[in-house]
Amino acid sequence: MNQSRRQFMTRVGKSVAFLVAVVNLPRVVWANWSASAFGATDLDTAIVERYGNLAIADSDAIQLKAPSIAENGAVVPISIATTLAAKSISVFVEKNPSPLSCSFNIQPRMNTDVSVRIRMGATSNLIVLVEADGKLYRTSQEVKVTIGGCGG
Amino acid sequence: MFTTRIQLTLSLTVATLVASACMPMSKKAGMDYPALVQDDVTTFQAFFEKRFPDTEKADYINGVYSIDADARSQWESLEEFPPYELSVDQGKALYETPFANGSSYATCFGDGAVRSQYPYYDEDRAMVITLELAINECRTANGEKVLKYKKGDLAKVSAYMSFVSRGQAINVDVASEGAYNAYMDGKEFFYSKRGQFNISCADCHMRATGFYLRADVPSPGLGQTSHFPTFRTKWDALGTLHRRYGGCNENIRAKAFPAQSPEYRNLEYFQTVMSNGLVFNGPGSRK
Amino acid sequence: MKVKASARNGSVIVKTLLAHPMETGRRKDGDGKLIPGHYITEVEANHNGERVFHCELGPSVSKDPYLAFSFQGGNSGETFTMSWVDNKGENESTEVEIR
Amino acid sequence: MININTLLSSLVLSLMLALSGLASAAEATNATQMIAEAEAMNQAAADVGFEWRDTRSYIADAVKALADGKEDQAYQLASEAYEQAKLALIQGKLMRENWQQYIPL
Repeated sequence: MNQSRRQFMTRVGKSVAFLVAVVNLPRVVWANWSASAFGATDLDTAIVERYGNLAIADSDAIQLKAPSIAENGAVVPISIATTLAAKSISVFVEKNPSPLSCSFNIQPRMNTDVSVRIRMGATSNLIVLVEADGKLYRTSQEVKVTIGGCGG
Repeated sequence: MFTTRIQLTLSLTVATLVASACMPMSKKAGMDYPALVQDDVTTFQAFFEKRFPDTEKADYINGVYSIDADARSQWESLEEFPPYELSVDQGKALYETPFANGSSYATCFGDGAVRSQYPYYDEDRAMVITLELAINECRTANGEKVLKYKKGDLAKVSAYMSFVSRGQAINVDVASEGAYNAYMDGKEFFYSKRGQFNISCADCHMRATGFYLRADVPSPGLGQTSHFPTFRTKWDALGTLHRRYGGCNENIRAKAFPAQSPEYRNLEYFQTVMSNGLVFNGPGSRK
Repeated sequence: MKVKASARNGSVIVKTLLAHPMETGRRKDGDGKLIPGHYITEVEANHNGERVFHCELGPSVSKDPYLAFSFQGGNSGETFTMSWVDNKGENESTEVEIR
Repeated sequence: MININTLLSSLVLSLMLALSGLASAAEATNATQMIAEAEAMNQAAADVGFEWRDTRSYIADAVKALADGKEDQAYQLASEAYEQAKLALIQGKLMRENWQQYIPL
């Protein structure tokens, strides 16, 4: 979790080597970040802030790949794929201080298959909501987070 | 709080006391050391073959990920952009930077792809030489200060050298009496229970490997030295094998030995011999 | 920013690691003072003037965020841009070649 | 409840102690002496390479408690350190002689 400013700048500097070019784009117009949803401190509020009161139904058309026991709660790799005509995909961690972790807004040419690494403060349910056809489809999985072990 | 009195008693059984009376003493002159050691290697590796019939022998270099699919998929995801990548680059820069006297690591190690030459038993000095020790000796021979053995620049240089040596075969010779004695010291260390928990290396990494020890699956003892230095998520940095040894010892509540102490060098020697036939694949990334 | 992009079966598969501290705003420094939150809020990719990826992140995404996704169209040798912006308005854009 | 294993184990322990020539329990009557005995015993354990992780900090805590005038606490902490060190020494001697018995092959 520790990363000094200097390290950070070194990384940024280094990453330049990986680029074809760093370009000066016209300032990207950013969509509105869902501040109230990310700021919510409980799951229900986070869902309502993000999606309003859309109906939620469990779905097996969402494939969530996540570890059953996280090697490290600071880096929990997850992958989500769905055959639903998704408009957006959101990841919630029930017991995190702010449950909404990230939200993918599916673009016309974007495939509904994404991976991300998230933080989990404690053993918790991981909930994925897929917004499609004006409804929410849900899948969830428990991920165990342990601390203080010998590390294998 | 004051309960240590009974903690040892479980394993100190009458049987061992009786058995101790009939222990043969080994180490006689004119012994076929390579054959003795090869027997040990065969038995050791067969133990893991039997425990994990589905694991390919060559895969043990991947540690616990060779036997734990859930952990493996997390690790593979991490290796998409390996966390040690930056350290290897920094190690390369350090490797190529000349010392004050104009020579450099390359003066000692050429292109650096020498991982498989270590550890070895130095007959003249009657001691095991590890890669990390050799790196510091290269420095002192060129008038540079020694580096700390557990992390930082030394680990980075070692990581770079391991990286350019990836795929080199592990094939440590134990050909002389001196080498065999060092090997036996390491072997004794590996199998001796120590610390307040009265646990040996073998207890976790042979007996308990593949099972959960609280929330962790201890890695198999086979292949453990192939992938160091290792970037541990827990450390958020690179660390050497001897740093890990120290951490293991503290976990069983034994006082750790210093990095590059004779105890840990001999342990590294023994463990690397046990992995003969595998390949070096450092640096690694682990939890 | 490190990006690997390869064209496969009509899609471009993208894996990216954004160097960023992702401070949660809940961590304390050595003196016990809260370190202010500092995290990426949005990431997007544009190909041929069209947005092909957009993601909103919160502070509970891991340090040095890793994202993998894919989009249709796009051929080997072409380029697209990856961009992120954080809660302090810092941002970075990169042109990436598809392999 | 005492089971047979525990009984046998304590028998072995006392036997080992007797054999090791360290049969005497600590004879310290005050904290200062107890600390000295703990230190000596811990050094003996360290000499065979089997010192435990926390023994030294118990001794350090005992020294501190004594300096703070907490004689009883100091004595207790030093006793704990002494017991740890004694077991560590037994462990070390036992392993030095019998480690081959513990190879799980």
